[in-house]
Amino acid sequence: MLLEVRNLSVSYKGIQALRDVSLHVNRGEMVALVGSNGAGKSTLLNALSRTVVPQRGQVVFDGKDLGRMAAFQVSRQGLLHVPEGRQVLADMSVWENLQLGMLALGQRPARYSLEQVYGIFPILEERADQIAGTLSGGQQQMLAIGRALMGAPEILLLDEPSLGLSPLMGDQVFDALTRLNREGLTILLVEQNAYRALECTQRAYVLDRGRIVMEGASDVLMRDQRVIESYLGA
Amino acid sequence: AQSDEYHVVVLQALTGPAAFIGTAVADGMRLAEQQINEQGLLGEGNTLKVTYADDATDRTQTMSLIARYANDPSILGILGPTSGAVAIAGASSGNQYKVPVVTTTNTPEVLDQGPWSFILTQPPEITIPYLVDYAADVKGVKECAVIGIRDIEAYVALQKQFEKLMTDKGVRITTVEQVGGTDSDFSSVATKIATSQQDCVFVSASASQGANIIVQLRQAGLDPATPVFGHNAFASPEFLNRGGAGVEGVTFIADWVPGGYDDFTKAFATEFSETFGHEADNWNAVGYGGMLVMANALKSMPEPTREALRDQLGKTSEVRVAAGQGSYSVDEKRYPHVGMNVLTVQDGAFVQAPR
Amino acid sequence: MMSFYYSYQPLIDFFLIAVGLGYSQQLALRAGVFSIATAGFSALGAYATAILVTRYGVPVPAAILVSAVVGMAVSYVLSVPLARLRGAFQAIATLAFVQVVIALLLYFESFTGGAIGISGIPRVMNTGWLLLAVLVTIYVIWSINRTSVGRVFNALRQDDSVAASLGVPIKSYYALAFVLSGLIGAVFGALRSLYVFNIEPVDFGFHAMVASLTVVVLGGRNTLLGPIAGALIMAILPELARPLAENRGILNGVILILVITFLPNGVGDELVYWLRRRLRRAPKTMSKRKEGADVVAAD
Amino acid sequence: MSSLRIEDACKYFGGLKAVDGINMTVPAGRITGLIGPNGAGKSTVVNMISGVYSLTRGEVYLDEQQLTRLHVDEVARCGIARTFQNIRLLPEESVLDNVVIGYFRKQRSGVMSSLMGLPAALAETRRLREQAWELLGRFGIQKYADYEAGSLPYGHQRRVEMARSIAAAPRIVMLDEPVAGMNEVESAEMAEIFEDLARSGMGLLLIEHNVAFVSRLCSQVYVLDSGRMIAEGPPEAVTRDPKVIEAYIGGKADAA
Amino acid sequence: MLLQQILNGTVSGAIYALFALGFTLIFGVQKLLNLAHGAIFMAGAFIAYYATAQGLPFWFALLLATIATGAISVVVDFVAFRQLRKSGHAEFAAIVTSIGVDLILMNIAQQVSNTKVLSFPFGTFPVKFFSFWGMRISLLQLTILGLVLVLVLALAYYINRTSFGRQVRAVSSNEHASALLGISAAAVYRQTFFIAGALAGLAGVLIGLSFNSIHFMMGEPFLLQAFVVVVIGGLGSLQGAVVAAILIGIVQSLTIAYLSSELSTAIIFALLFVTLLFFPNGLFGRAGNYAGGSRR
Ligand SMILES: Nc1ncnc2c1ncn2[C@@H]1O[C@H](COP(=O)(O)OP(=O)(O)OP(=O)(O)O)[C@@H](O)[C@H]1O
Ligand SMILES: Nc1ncnc2c1ncn2[C@@H]1O[C@H](COP(=O)(O)OP(=O)(O)OP(=O)(O)O)[C@@H](O)[C@H]1O
Ligand SMILES: CC(C)C[C@H](N)C(=O)O
Ligand SMILES: [Mg+2]
Ligand SMILES: [Mg+2]
Repeated sequence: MLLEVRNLSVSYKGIQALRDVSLHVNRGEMVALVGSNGAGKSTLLNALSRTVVPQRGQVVFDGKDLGRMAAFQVSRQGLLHVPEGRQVLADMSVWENLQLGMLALGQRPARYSLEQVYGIFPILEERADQIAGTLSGGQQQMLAIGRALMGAPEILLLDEPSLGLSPLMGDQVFDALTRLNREGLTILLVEQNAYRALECTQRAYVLDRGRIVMEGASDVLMRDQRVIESYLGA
Repeated sequence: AQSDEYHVVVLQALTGPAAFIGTAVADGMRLAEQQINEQGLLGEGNTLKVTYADDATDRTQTMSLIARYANDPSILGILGPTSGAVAIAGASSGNQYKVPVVTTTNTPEVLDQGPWSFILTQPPEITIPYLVDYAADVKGVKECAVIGIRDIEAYVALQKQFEKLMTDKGVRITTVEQVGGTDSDFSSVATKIATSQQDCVFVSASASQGANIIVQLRQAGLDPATPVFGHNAFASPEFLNRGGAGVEGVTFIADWVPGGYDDFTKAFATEFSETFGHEADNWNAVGYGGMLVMANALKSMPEPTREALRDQLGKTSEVRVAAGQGSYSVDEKRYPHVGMNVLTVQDGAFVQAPR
Repeated sequence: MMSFYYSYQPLIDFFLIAVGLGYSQQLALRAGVFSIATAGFSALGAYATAILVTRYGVPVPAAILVSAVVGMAVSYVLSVPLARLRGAFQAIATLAFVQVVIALLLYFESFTGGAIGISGIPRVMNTGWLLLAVLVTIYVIWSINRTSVGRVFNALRQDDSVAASLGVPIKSYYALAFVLSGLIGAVFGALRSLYVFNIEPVDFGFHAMVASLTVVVLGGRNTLLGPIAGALIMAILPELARPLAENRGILNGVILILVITFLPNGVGDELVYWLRRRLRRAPKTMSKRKEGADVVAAD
Repeated sequence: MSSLRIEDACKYFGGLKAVDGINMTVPAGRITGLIGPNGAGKSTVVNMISGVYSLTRGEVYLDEQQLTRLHVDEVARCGIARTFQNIRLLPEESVLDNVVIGYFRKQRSGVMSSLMGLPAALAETRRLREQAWELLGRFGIQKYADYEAGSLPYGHQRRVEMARSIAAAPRIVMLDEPVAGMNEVESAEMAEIFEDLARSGMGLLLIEHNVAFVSRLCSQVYVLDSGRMIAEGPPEAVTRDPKVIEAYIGGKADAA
Repeated sequence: MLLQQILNGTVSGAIYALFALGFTLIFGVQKLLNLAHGAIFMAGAFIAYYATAQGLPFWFALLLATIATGAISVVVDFVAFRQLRKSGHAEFAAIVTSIGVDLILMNIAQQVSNTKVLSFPFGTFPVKFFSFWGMRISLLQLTILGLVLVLVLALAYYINRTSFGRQVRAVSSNEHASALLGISAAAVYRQTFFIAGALAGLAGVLIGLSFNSIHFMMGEPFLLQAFVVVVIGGLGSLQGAVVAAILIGIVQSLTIAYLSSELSTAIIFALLFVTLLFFPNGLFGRAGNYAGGSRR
């Protein structure tokens, strides 16, 4: 088990956003997390990367308890998070953003070279000197993913990676992610497009109002009546 | 009266921009307080009680504190505030609350605020003539450049008076340069003066800043033969420490002759350095004298009231002090008179300027 | 009680003046103009009134009126270039403005009294008048807070291009905020000069700028309570620390650090926010619809 | 019926031709779609119309009025509203106040009456707050009215922004990816709102990558690629256009 | 005299640059208005003074002061800013905490020095003048120019050629995202504050030495000066700060020499104001993407 989460609870100024969430991700797996707006998906990822400090609960990654670590140390362990809203460094160039991605390596060896990342997202090479803040929305999304890859993730947490991507680009990104997963990258995916998320993952969790309400194999969930009603559209 | 306790407040700038004067004045006053009580200078059994307060060179605090002390009936008078607009505001407050306020400054505007306010140092119109006479008559200078601090009004007043009296004597003021009260880089002004023509430079600044200006003037190549003049702020060991060889030959007027010049002043100098561990300077001497003047007035009051104290302060006559020529009197305009000395730096020490 | 008042009257009066200047500073900040020009406006107001009253015998109310007009006119002119600048650049431009004002006050000696300033200003202000002025200011700002101007100011502060995208003529509103700031600053400068007997340029220098800024940051940048809370702390602090004599700077410093570290929005603002959170509820007319709201996040 | 037109519009960033000579019409009472690959120039078009960018060449008209050189606020006051692709709320304000500020254009009480706290100004504030409250209801986020806007989840922030943009009943509203980050069920709710707005006479410009969503709502769709218009027409035609499939939609059919 | 005045201005400007560089790192890059920077500068002069007074050689005192002020600056960051950054309200709140630190440091210095103005004993640095082309320059001035040049180059290398500079900018533009990239914001802050403090302390010693005056309030005028330098240069731009500092030094020197020393402040600040009108982001500032309501 690469990542194990036990009884995680998070609240913001008295608002309980996550309640006793437990889940796990095995090495080499690609797991989806679905849920409607406000369910707490982003909060969960934030708590894993420790950009939000949970009240209770335990997160064990690769045998290490993350409870005592700061966000940057977690990243250096290889748990890399592509956050909601992309969060590119808006006044730095694309190339600089990618270079900074390598800081997460710490002492670990690189996993993807700059060329490989450019291979997945050719536009990034073309725009290497453009200031990241002036990229189009979709281009920024690619940069955010590419930047995380530069840090040699053991596990990649993706918060709505297809958001803002054209259908074609979305497909390409998902193809790329599936390929990376097949090559051994572990992925935890938050995605609004539940259909697509369930299609390309092996297992999934459904989050509702801060709780895990369902879990199971993705193809099973895809046929679940409740899932269809609430997330896939009738 | 049997064993009265006379309570006065020393309200000086112990912190903030004027602290370099205020703390020194307060130290002088502390020494005087101690001697007054030890030697029973207030008459049989009477004691002097002094409260020391800090207005942080801040008019808001000055006015608040004066209101508070004025409201305490046991307090007879206030020695302070230190200087500048703060002193004027303090004087106004004193007149408003009818409590005697003896400010340290030399600004006659303090007196204009009403009968309850006093000044401890002699205004420029009394002190500067000593210097001007020396420069124009003894040294015979004809053209003088002036450098002054632009934002400390006491220095500006001295400088203006100097310019006026020199012009009256037919001396030409070649240029007037102004620098800031917190500046320390005078290289440009120094170069400007050093490269122009004059046979005299007058520097109106504090001891340390003044020394610094003069050193930088000389470094910029000022003709070593050009006499440099200053006013009473230079009468401080500070000036020598700061200026070293660079201030050799500078001539200025002084309330205080460092080290003293007779038994009384020498005794003060010794006691002071024993008590505080460093030599007395101009402001220590002024503070010391101020407390003695206050004690004299307290002693001569017919009854211990503020009115009586005010009246006695206004009648101060020939009180022995350490500053000036040793005898402190107040005239009908309430201007203090103690006389002035003209000093010069010779071999790293202050001596009376040769006539 | 009365004797307490008499002992502390100047403290109270200066507190009221600080509150007024605090509102001048706050208005600019709250509309997103990082101005530290309040000291300059109060200098203009103070000198205008002092010169008119002492030199030309102008009646006090008329002099205050002139100060107000001067404050508004100068702040209006300044607002034009300021609108081109952002954040720190505005701060520095206003700093430059204040420095120029002070330098000119020092320079035009025959008119302004130079370093010595102007003395013999009649003290016609008292707690009552100052209180009245503060209350009027509070009323205006309270009105602003409850109407569209306040909403626009808040929007300008947080994101002025959003405000523009909603149709707000942002330059006019920046100018409005700045002119109000100039007006209040000049008036309280004038009132202060009618209280302190004499004024001099250094009263309005770096320390004055920092003082108004401190009042507002310490008290709060957005609520009505902010400047009051800030001015109160700044008035009490030196008194609290007085027994420490020469070491009070240390205590003052420690208190400032502690207070703002734990209440980073300022004491007044934090208090108001706390109260609002406690009273969090839909606006009155709407409360009837509240029932049935499901509880994803309602604590 | 008013309509927004852009004619031969270009926007170059240095050598990059982000928008290169396009023509487009957004009629009132309809929903017009604008789709295209990432970086095609869609958001740039919105920024050109709304006055954020100056046009390198070309003109923008609302009916007969030329908007080309107006500033952002002036364009907005002509009745053109927008949302931002990267949501921009006033993060410290409550959700309700974020919407109330959206009414700015329709406000009638003046600055003076506001400064003096006159009853008219206060009453207007009260009225606007109520209207804003209604509007929140329509977007299903009433229960968040008192929350700080910055603390809402992403999808809800989008709704707040939309509510703000339509508050003052603009003639044209441009929505830049309004349902990004919403699932199918949630976006269906939004679709209803958009249709209502169009029925009320508003013209909508919808930028979206969800082709199904666009096809369902739009009467006319424009397709932009690398700054050029590669197709336009009714959605059924456009989505079958091989150029569009190649550049934008890709091989796989989109979900649902 | 013209050349001499330009030289004077350059030397003053070089020292402003030293002070302002650290300030740029904190103010320009981290958007924190550190009003305690002047006090740290003052602390440098004080430490070196008391170290030489203890009989330590001057160069050693200089080194000691530099390192000590670096350390003080780190402590200041820790007590005054760290918590504020966590709460996300640092921009304004830092003004107050840094005033707090300023008060504390000044108070300590005042007590230690008993309000006196101190100066290094004569002969701390050999007084030697060189004359050429009718100009005089002292050994000290030459040393200062050389030192500033070396330091600026070293700093420029460190900031622009190592990943540290990128990390600083990343943290300043988005601390949250930086953490996700494995950047330790705390470490970045520690380093910038150390550098900034050390530079300020060094400037304090050099100014105390060359202008012969060490005083508990000596930081204030330089703080004001540094604001101007940093802004004119363009926030966060190191080259900008250096150029602006020297430019201001020279302009100041020339106004005093040829216009009026009384009006020099007014002239300098009026110039500043005008500069901002034409370069709203400073001389070397990257044009921000702000345009308010107007088209860009
Ligand atoms: N910074 C914050 N402050 C206060 N509350 C917050 C904050 N961030 C999130 N919340 C609350 O936590 C809950 C979960 O939000 P979260 O962003 O995790 O949802 P989500 O599932 O990611 O939704 P979406 O699909 O819209 O992104 C929501 O009720 C939200 O209001
Ligand atoms: N300020 C700018 N400077 C330089 N290039 C820019 C700027 N703004 C946009 N661009 C470039 O212009 C092109 C069009 O960008 P735009 O944001 O309009 O794309 P878009 O169609 O909205 O894409 P997306 O669907 O990804 O949001 C992109 O290649 C982008 O990188
Ligand atoms: C500040 C005052 C006390 C000035 C003093 N009288 C002087 O001669 O400098
Ligand atoms: Mg989310
Ligand atoms: Mg876009």
